[in-house]
Amino acid sequence: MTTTTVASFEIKYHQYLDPQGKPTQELPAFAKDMDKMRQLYRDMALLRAFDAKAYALQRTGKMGTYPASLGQEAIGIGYGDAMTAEDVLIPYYRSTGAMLKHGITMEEILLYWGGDESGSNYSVAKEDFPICVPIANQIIHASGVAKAIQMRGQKRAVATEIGEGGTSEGDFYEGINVAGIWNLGVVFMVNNNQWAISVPTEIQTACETYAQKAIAAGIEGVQVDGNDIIAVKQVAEYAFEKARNGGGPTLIEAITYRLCDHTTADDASRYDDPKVKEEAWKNEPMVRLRKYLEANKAWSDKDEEAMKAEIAKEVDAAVKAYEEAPKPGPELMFDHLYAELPELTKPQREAAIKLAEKARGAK
Amino acid sequence: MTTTTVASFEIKYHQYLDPQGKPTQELPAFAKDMDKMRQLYRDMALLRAFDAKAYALQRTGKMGTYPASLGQEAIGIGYGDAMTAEDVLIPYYRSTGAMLKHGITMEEILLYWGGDESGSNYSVAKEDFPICVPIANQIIHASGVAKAIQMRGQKRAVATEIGEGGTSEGDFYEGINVAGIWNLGVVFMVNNNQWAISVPTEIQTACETYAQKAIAAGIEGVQVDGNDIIAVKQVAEYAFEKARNGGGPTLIEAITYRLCDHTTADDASRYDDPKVKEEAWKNEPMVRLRKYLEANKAWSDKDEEAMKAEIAKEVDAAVKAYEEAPKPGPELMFDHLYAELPELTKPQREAAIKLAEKARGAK
Amino acid sequence: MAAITLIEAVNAAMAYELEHDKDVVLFGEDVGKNGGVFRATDGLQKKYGTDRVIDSPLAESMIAGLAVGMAAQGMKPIAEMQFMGFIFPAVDQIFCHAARMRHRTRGRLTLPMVIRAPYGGGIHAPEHHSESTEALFAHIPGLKVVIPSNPSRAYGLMLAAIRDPDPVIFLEPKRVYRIVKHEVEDNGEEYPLEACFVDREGSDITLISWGAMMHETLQAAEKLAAEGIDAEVIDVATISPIDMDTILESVQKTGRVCIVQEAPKSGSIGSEIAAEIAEKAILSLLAPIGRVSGYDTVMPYYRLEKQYMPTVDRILDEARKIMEYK
Amino acid sequence: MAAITLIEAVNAAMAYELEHDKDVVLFGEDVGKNGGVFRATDGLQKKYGTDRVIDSPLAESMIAGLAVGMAAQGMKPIAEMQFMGFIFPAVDQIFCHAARMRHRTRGRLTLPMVIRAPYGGGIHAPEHHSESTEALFAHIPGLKVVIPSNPSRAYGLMLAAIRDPDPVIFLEPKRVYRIVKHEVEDNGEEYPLEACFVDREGSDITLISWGAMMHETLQAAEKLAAEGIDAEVIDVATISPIDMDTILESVQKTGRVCIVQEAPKSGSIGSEIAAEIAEKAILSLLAPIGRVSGYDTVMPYYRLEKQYMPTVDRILDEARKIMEYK
Ligand SMILES: Cc1ncc(C[n+]2csc(CCOP(=O)(O)OP(=O)(O)O)c2C)c(N)n1
Ligand SMILES: Cc1ncc(C[n+]2csc(CCOP(=O)(O)OP(=O)(O)O)c2C)c(N)n1
Ligand SMILES: [Mg+2]
Ligand SMILES: [Mg+2]
Repeated sequence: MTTTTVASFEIKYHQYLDPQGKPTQELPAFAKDMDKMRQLYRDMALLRAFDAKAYALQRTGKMGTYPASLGQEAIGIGYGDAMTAEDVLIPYYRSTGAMLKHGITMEEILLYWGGDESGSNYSVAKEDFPICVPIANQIIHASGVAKAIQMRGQKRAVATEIGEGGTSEGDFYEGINVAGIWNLGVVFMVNNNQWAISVPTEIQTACETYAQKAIAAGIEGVQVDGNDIIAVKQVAEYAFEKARNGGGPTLIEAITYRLCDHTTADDASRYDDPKVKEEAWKNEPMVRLRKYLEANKAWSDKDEEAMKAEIAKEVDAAVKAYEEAPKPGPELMFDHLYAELPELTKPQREAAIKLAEKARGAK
Repeated sequence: MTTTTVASFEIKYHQYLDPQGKPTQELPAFAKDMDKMRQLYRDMALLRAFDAKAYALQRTGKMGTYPASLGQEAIGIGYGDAMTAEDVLIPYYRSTGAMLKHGITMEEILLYWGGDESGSNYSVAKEDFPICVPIANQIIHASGVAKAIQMRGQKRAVATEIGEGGTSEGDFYEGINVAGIWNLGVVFMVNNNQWAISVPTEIQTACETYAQKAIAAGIEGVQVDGNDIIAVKQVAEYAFEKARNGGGPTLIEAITYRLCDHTTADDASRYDDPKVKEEAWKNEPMVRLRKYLEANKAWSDKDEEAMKAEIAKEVDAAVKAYEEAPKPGPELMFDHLYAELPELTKPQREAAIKLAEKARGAK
Repeated sequence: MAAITLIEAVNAAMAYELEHDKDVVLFGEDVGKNGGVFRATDGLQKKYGTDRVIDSPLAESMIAGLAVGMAAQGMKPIAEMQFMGFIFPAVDQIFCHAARMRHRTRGRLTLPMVIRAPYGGGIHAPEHHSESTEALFAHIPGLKVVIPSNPSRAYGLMLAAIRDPDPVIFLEPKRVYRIVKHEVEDNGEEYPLEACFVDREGSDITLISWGAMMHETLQAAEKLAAEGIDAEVIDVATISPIDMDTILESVQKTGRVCIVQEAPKSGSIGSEIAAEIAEKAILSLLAPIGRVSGYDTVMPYYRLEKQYMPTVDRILDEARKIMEYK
Repeated sequence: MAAITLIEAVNAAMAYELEHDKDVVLFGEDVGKNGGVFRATDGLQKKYGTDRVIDSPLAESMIAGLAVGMAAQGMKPIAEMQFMGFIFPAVDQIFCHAARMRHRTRGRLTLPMVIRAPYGGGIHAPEHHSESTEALFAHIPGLKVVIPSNPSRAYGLMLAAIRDPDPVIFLEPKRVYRIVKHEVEDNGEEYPLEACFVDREGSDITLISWGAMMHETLQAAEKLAAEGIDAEVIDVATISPIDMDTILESVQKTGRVCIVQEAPKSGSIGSEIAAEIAEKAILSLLAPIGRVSGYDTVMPYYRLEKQYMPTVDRILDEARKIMEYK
């Protein structure tokens, strides 16, 4: 050999609906099923309403820090819809959409952000991971779970999600790299919402795309319009099918925009350009899908009203359950530390219980 | 947009001399300078002789663990030759070739592997880093040094090196990623010697090339025949020039084969296929260059003999200096811990000195 | 002179050094335009430019490793870890390189770098935002670990940390970022590292603490005074290497010791101080050494954090028990 | 029954569990074909296949994080860190996830995983191959930290570690991998975790150690016996959570304590044990608690390592000093 090309790569981008809700190419079958599309619209609406309520709870001192999904609903709802109950979800803190889709309840999510570990004791999605707060660790967990599934010969996929900022962490790379080597059935979703708190994406990478990070792991990487739920779901379904059937991992970059603050603790107006945000609002996923439904005569103002009322009820019921949930007692600081509490720590448990009793008595 | 290609990439491979020493394409100017090529040949020969001596010292209990460069000499000598004194080297444990080229002395290297920190107190290359043992940390150091150089507006490049196995570590990726974003003047050399101790490269990555890992950082990645010193030096010179002049980082994968054990503590016969190794010997870099020199009437058996004698002398002198170096005293455990030893630790220093005196007395 | 909070003092000290030493450079996640998630670096990028106050990519090992590289070139990097709970990806770089470069090169390469991190509980934050893991860093030789408990100390100790020729881990008790103000003159005067501060002289019992818990400890001392117990209160401030002389002197005077910390008890700084006292001043002790600590369990989510963290009452209970000991 | 070394015992215990529990899986760098750089996993891949004994890519955070993921699915991963000096990239995964998964899910997801690492000095190894940083792990609630000192304990404790429903950090004192042999029956019988072993009963002084230093400590006890000093010797074995009852009982009997460890003194396990004794058994103490330790400095390169590590002589000096104390 002399000077030759030894490898070449391409990154593809997928979009099906433009911001006006007009198809940009032949739609997949599910997109023509208006019941399905109404359901996805409702899922996004529920997430948006839930987020708003969570914000309100935080603002009124009834809950802690909360990260909303405003503008990014198509991602979690889209790939969440592509999952089966047998698949495993390894969420990060902004995976609310996928969590709801995968059977984690609103009450559980509120409890979690309300500072109660019982929010991660999922009643339905018993194998799903709790929310991962330290950025990028979850990427490796997903590969670990997928390895166990592979060793047992099961046909289940693993999904995990990370922000575009999180892709700068070593764990992101280590996790996708091993998924490539071992051909693990993981779908790695990158929520590219343009911001890592206040840090814009151009400070995060010199790459043209986040999808191309897959190339360093020798795995498939694709880019989708993350505001187009049809694109997200279609590409995710491909990736999940592949994952379940021994086809290995896929990295999906979903391009969107964070229309909310990073969390309730953030003030995006300190760094976000209002004009850019205004532009971004024009691309947000719900209007687009609604326009599509309307064009297909599958949605009306009345439907919208009815849905909103229903959703409000559901969310309110969850909030009520959250507010009425029993307060955790001090023994819970100790009871799940190990299968059995060490001798050394038993007196600490007793002391904590006594102190709590004393405090109650003093009131 | 619909479904479109948004990014595409190519990885190129460079070779100038084939294993028979025959040019495979038009040679760069320096390759026609026979004095230069003889010098490079001698540099490789010195490295090989030094390695052999270091091995012998270890085997006779006169030195600790040592990692040789057998078969990989063209890499360190090649990129080391492309460096200037102003450039900074951030070596790993198998960078002996580049270290020697950059002014770190044989005696210093022996002291280091002989268990004496004074081996890293370089007399010449005063800004070069000591050998990095924890794999991949050095990649980030290189970016940090380059950032300082960039902030001060200096035209100096930074070189660092890592094994192909080390590219699986998160730090490798974090370090090249930031070099991409900040456009830092670093040359990242990947010594792809096919082995990470006993782990072959196919267990290390699903990638076709290590050069393509650069794509995840948005930086240039190229592959060279690491047994062809002309290719290594030519591509390295390009990368160093670029680095010094604000052109940003380059990742260079140099393909070679580890013809030695991983270190003196390893026994490669446990895992390496002797037939594969035999094949690999046919590609090793010194024979190739010698054939090229001979074909150009620039080398004879007599030259070889004279060179070997000279080199042996040089190496022996270094070994003598090493063996005669003063033994470090116990105070050296403390004297460079901080600029000033804490009060708390002073009595420990005194105790250690007293104990050593007592031990000397007892002898 | 103005009354400023602890976090403003951190900001002022960094600004002072940015102004007076061109080698000082500041970076980390969100430290630039946003001025840090707590606003510790508020306004600094505007004043000193994007070259010297840098929003870095999101990677802690990278942040620490860059600091190592830059410091080896003689820059004086101040790197921020957004929360101490996220410092763990960086400990490899901190333990293996920051702590060792001077030693391993026999003084050839030195690292005048600071790693800042807000730490500790009490602000109702999500998981990983409330831990006190200072002991992990204090066990590593080659690092200095400094914790200011109030605004003046934050200013003086931060200046000292930046100017120190060796790596300093600077931990900021975030719960008290804004709860008190001190008149601090922005005159560039540093406080000594490796020195305890005696915040209250007393003769009956020595209360030892650092960081946010100094506030509970000082309150406890006032209450004890009302009960006729005269407590000496020591702010350790530099928890590694510790100024044991000041502590031992106090113990020799009082004979009774109560150590107060947020961190879990086992293997903590409190344990280290107790062990040193037990080794060097045992004859002075009139009672067992008390440790009021976080429990040996995971820092709970915020609904239980109040029950996890030592309170004035817990300190009082322990101090009284120690006083009653005959 | 055969006389085997400590490393053979580790190997035998892992083989036993691989044989009897299909959920056990072993991975790490070079553990497969090569059988580990120390041969701890020698022959296991051949016997149990590349599916269950896996050569992993070179990335420690990945190794620990994979173990978390696999264990959450009910597998029982045994992950090797090639040397403890290279565990630092993994501490983020270990501290933030391995140690917390049970707690943070209220028991829903549990992690029956083991992380093995050879540790300690004395084999003339390069930098980062000789440190003793066990204290860092012992300070983290939710982990168990186990250190066998001899072949039988390595066998029994490794079995217990694998079967334990929670994460265990299993640290192997590499200096004594091959220096003694024990008759160990390969019968799958485990030893208890969280239990100290009393290796020598005595009434004059309690010597407390763990890992490789047990050998120096036992030798010192023999020499003391010759001097008429009857030492009790305790192998802590599980350094977190510590079985303090056994230690306190001994201290109550002897009244004199000398703790022996390789690690730096400040913030060490030795400090923790001393602090606990100072808290709970101070009245029994007839002398200050002695700590024979590595120094509070970076583990030096090997030319100085002998001078760094505690020796039988240093233990004797300290023990005699403690005995002489009136
Ligand atoms: C290891 C780690 N470092 C820092 C943080 C603090 N932090 C929380 S969110 C965030 C930004 C994440 O941005 P991105 O990955 O783009 O996700 P997004 O929040 O935009 O969804 C940071 C720095 C953290 N949680 N974990
Ligand atoms: C962080 C870390 N993990 C593990 C090791 C132990 N180790 C030393 S060399 C090596 C293999 C490295 O292989 P490669 O990166 O290909 O470099 P090579 O030795 O082949 O030049 C390993 C695992 C280490 N030094 N550092
Ligand atoms: Mg983002
Ligand atoms: Mg290699």
